[in-house]
Amino acid sequence: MAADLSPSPTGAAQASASLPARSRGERLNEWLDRNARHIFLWPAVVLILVFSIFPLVASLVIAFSRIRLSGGGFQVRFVGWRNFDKQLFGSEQFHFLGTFGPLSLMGWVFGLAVTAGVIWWIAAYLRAGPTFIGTLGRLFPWGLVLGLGWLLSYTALSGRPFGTLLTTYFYVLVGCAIQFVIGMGLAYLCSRAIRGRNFFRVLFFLPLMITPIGIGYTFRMLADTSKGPFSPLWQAAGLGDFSWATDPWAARMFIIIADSWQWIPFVFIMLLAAFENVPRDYSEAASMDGASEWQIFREITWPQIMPVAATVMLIRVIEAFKIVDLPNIMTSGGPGIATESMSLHALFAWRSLDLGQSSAVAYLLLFVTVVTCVSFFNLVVLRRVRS
Amino acid sequence: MATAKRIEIREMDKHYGAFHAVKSLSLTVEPGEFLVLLGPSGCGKSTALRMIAGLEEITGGQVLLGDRDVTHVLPKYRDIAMVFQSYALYPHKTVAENIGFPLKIAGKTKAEQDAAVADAAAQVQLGELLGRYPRELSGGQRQRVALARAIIRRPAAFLMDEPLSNLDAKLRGFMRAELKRMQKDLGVTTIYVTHDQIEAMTLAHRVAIMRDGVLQQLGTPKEVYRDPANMFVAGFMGSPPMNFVAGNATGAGVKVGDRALSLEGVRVREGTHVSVGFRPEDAELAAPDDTADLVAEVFIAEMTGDETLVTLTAPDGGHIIVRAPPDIEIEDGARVGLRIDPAKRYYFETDSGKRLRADD
Amino acid sequence: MSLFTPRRVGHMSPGGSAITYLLLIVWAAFVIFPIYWLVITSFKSVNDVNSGPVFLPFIDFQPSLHAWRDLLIEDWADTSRSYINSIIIALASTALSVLIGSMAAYALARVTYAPRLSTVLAFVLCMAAVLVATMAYGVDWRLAGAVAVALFVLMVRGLGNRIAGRLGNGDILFWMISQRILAPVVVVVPIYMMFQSVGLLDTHIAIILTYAVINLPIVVWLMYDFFASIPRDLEESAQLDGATMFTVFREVVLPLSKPGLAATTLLVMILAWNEYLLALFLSTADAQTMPILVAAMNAGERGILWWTMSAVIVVMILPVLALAVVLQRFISKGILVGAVKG
Amino acid sequence: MRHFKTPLAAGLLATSMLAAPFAQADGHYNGVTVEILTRPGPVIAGRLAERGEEFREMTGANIVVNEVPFAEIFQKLLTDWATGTNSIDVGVFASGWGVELVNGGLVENLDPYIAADDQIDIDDIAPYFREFNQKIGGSTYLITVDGDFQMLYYRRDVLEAAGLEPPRTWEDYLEVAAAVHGQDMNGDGEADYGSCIFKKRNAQSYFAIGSVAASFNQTQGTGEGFWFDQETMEPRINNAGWAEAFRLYKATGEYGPPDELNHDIGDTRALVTSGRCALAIDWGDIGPLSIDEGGEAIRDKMGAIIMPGSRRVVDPASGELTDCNDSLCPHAVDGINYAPFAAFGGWAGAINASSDDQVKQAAYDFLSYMNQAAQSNIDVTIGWTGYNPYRNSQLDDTSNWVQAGFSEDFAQNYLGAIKESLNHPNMASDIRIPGAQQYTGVVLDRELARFLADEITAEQALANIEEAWEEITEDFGRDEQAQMYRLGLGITN
Repeated sequence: MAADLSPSPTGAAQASASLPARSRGERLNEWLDRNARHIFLWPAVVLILVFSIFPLVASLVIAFSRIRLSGGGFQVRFVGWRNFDKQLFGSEQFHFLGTFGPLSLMGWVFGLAVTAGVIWWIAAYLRAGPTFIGTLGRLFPWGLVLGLGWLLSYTALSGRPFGTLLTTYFYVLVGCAIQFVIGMGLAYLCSRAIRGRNFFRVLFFLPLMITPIGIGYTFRMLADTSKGPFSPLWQAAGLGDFSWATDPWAARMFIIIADSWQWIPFVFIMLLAAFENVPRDYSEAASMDGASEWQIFREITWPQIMPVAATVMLIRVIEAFKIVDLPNIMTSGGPGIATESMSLHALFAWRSLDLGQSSAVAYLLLFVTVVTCVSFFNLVVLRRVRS
Repeated sequence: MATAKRIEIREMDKHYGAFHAVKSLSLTVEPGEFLVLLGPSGCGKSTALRMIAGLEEITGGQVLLGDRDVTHVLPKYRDIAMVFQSYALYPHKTVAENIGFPLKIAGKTKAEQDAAVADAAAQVQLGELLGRYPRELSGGQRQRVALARAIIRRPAAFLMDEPLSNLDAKLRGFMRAELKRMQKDLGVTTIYVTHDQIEAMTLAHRVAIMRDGVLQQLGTPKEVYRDPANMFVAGFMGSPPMNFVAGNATGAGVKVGDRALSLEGVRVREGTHVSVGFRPEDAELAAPDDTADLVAEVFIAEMTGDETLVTLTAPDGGHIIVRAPPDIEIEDGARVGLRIDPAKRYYFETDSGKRLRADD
Repeated sequence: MSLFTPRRVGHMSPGGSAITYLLLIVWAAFVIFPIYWLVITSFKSVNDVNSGPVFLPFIDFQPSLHAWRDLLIEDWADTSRSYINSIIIALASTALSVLIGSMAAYALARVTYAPRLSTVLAFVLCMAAVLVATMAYGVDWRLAGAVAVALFVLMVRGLGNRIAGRLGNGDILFWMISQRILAPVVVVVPIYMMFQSVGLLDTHIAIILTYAVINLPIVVWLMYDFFASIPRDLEESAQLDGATMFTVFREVVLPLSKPGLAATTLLVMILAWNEYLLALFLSTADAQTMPILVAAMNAGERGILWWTMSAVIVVMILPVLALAVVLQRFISKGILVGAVKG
Repeated sequence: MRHFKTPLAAGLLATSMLAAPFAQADGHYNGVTVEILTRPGPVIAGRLAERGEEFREMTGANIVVNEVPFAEIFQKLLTDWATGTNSIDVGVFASGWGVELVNGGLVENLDPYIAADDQIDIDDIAPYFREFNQKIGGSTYLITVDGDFQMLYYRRDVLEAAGLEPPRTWEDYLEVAAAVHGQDMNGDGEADYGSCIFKKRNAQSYFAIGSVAASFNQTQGTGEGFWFDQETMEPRINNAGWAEAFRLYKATGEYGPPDELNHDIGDTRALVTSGRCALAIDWGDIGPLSIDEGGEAIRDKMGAIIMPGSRRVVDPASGELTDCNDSLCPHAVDGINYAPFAAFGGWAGAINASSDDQVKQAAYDFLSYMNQAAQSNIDVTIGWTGYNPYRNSQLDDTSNWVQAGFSEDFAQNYLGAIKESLNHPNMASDIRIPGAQQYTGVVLDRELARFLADEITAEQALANIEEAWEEITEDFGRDEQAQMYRLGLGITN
């Protein structure tokens, strides 16, 4: 509101001058009133400063030091970039980034394709009339895509395991994509004229209410190849000797399935609301014009739910980067380090009392999350909303 | 009941960054007066009203309510009631709760509230609707609730921001009359913002016409209608509005097409672009001969009941509307002459819009 | 939005309708099965769990109440304490974050703020200096704090003249929302030390405050757009009628935001109810919450007590489910408005 | 799961601080509360709580057992004590973790307490636990409540039916497992497994690999240690013995359940107790578990034996695997070098040095009470307590075990295996230096997991471990670590 709610001193003086003498309570009320704009905002600011910013800065200090807990408190020793160095170039490189080696043909092809894509993206942006800030801001996503692309080329595509960075991105990208597609599909189905919509709505919402560690254990129970409900199926299918737990990709997919089971309800419920908010007139008009259901969806419904969809996915992506309970419970990061997310990586480091490494990994996570989310927000959400 | 107070605005300014929305507006509204702020959308009239209410910060100048400088006083201490274009009824409160809300805020007892609500509701004939919610009311009823909420507090002044614009035409006329009557009965100083000149003409004691943040003219409806200060005011007032034909000043008068209209004592340098204005009722159709002041082509004729409005295409390409008797028979595309009452012509400098008067 | 008025049925072809129902039922089965398995597992005996799957109570196994007996009778003291802790913490932290968060969201939607960039910079620099001094060089935190406050005042004066930039509401909003990006593992150690230094570890207050803060961004995010969508006329009218910002908030804004509040409350409460990692750090015994109890059912080398664990999870779902059913009519409606504009 | 939190009596009785043991309900600890932190569940914690209640009735001291998930105990305890929070008076945890706490000066030296205690009968405690497990640097800091080391369990019925002897070496182990894998061992018509060894990451697999590797690497007796070089602290891990151990450990998976990579000890035990495994590595728990509810399928069918050994050991001179000879394997039997691994070391109680004196005394008295034969000789025979034998009197006398439900036959067999292991001069100690969790729980565990998942070869894994261990050692300080390592092995000079 452009109106400044706090009166200037002179105005207040005049206001009080014209009023009769007031009690202490009234004066307190007036004080509250005059400072309302601060009273509304400051509690949140202070809470965040104390419980979020202070620990964040403290963690940053820890990330650059080695901390030992011992009798009488902590011993802190600054080690500069060593913790980060260890993750990016040192003995933990395989753990965070992956194992490096010669590039395979597929690695070359993919890496060059990604590079070409990024160059094309840069060129397209430069042609469209770049600004200094815009270019600066885009350097991050460009660098990130390029870096992740080549990292994938050097590791998985060249037949070597990758580290927690790409595992986290796998959860985020594949997990969120699955959740988006299924969530939207369900919401679309549920938004149609069907009976029992309220029943489905509550039912589909259920998984969101279960504590993630509960879900972790439940899915471990379900997927047990000897005691789980599907073990007879496994045996019958001749897969008695196969276990998802020993295959990296199967284990990762399994975690994504559990994660999706929990989070599809969230996507579903938000998009259902969005679908139901789309005025019927347009689609009815279009159907009279002979448009097919798919055409109606693509041309009319989708543009209208796009802003909601983008925001929902932004929330989802932010939460997905933090995934920790499910891999921790279901596989403890195994087989090998195949299912270990960055958050879990930091947790494990913390458990072994290596607080410096733990904070360093956590900060790397923070960095990639911020770059990804801000890029997504600026390049997808804002652009779509503006257009 | 608070006695009606004078509202005085001194050189009030409003800037939004580089945009100068209200430019040094000064006017005084006498106690009990009904002043209408009139102008097209974006002229700054609503901003001015909101500054008087205290809802917008004043960039420069002063607002006085009675003898009190309220320029920087919070809205709640100004003792002003406002009716919004949207009525601003609280959807989660019943009619009675809506009307009684100002008293509830003021800490009045429930009994006092109930009595006052009943009283106010009776004044706007809402008695039987008190238990309903706004969504269950018609547009006119909502309007009344908003009014009742404004009057219940007996404020020192009413501010109304296009309160009738959401109603259909018939209801609008009816509510206009009621509003006028109510203001008269209550005797509360009222500032009313509208872009509808009919409302302004019918309601106002005085009309203030604004354009681009600048006050153009302040006067009674009759004054601004009969004696507009400039071409803008002239063109804004009246329905249909004043007609203008543009020409050049020559020795023989204003040359429009192949005719020249006499200047009737107005002195102006030759070659000046001059527009001649006349109201639709001040011209009559005639044969397109030499006696006609202008010759034009009929564009269309519309019969409205008690008269026919004939739209002509003027020599300068503009449209001219003339009132004609209802039984007139005329064909589209016909060439007709136009005779304009010389005493009721207005002359303006085309470029500046400045009024040219005979005694200048 | 006509959420609950039945739509015209018969819009779809019979084939399309059959496929729709088929897909929905398949998904419903996918959703229900794990929950069904949880429920029946809680009624299975140890042998029924360990010796391969059994599916139907009374048909292929005889239900046993042993897990429920352990949970509700033998360990009642423990169960009830955790349950009450969880309820207190979820309710209080939700109330706190919804109240503080919606106040901030409302202020950001309606009042213009313009903090100086220089002040913010000075603040961050001073805080970093305090932390480095206390943590790395063992300076007493009171001394460091006092020096930092003095330094802060000086810097605000000094920098204020050089850096003219100001931040706006959008920046504050982004700053608040971006706090959600933080993974708990980043901040948990400092938070632990903070509560330890004031002696609040293993208390409700510690967990309530922490949860309130981690959920604050969600409240601000969802409620900001909700408030922004409320017509300003209503609030201005109330202001003219003599209402203060507090009265406007209480009498006009909050009642109008009920759907959004309900949905936000539900979401935040679910998050607080289910949180594990922070509770693990901040509680030892007295403030232990239900998710910790779930984890405690993993008896390590004795295997997981699947039966009791299932019972605990089932018990945990019940109150949230009840809440969701009560609030379900708000869920879609409420969540949406906040999300539309992002 | 059990908490006994009775409201604290307000007044603190001024009782004389007699170190004398309590025998009667004199209430001399009225108003004293001892906060214990340990793992959740009936295991370990349950019996502490029950005995705590008895102790309260006798002495008036209030024993509160706080439980946190297993993976978090050490972290929580260290943070609590190191930051000065001191909400916990006694930690009951793996004895191996004690070194780091003692190193930080956080743990009370118990020597004076023991000297004044005439009930604990310290000499009855088996030598390994008395001299290695409870002591750090020559002083006693811990009181054992549970004795842990790993043994080999086998199904007597299954092996007899197949005409096989229990394996003595790891090669035998694979042969036996292969021979019986796929048989139905519990009569449910499903094929069962030759071998069950937990292999899940971040669980207990690094203990199992220790059991396999020890006999290849430690030959000169307990004092040798097989993790590091005593002088240089160079890891003794990147060698042929460990590589062989890695391969053997992985090879056992051929005859195990398909999702063994995701099995922790709990999953494995559930399989063993439901009769689905012919061979298994485990701590002492299987014995009592077989007589508990749920153990019907294996009751009186299990046999226990000392952990398999190896005919080939690492020759320190060449670093290669070499057949045993008298000088290389002085403790070998029939040319087989055994090195039973005291994995985990057992649960033991340590007292916070910063607690009040009276609380410390009460805490010691309670730990002593748990440890005394009168109590512990009963407790170790009960499966659900999670306590395994550590006293000679528990091993020599079968009557308590038979009373608990063991057959005399199995009691002899089981206790015999324990005794053979416990009294073995070449018993292998768990890693007992600061950062133990990082060395084994993180690095070794992770590299082993990667090897099992085919991400890397055994040689790569071992090279990685060596590099990472050196890094950890450098971080903690090489000389300090070497010192602690020698102390942990009982070498005090």
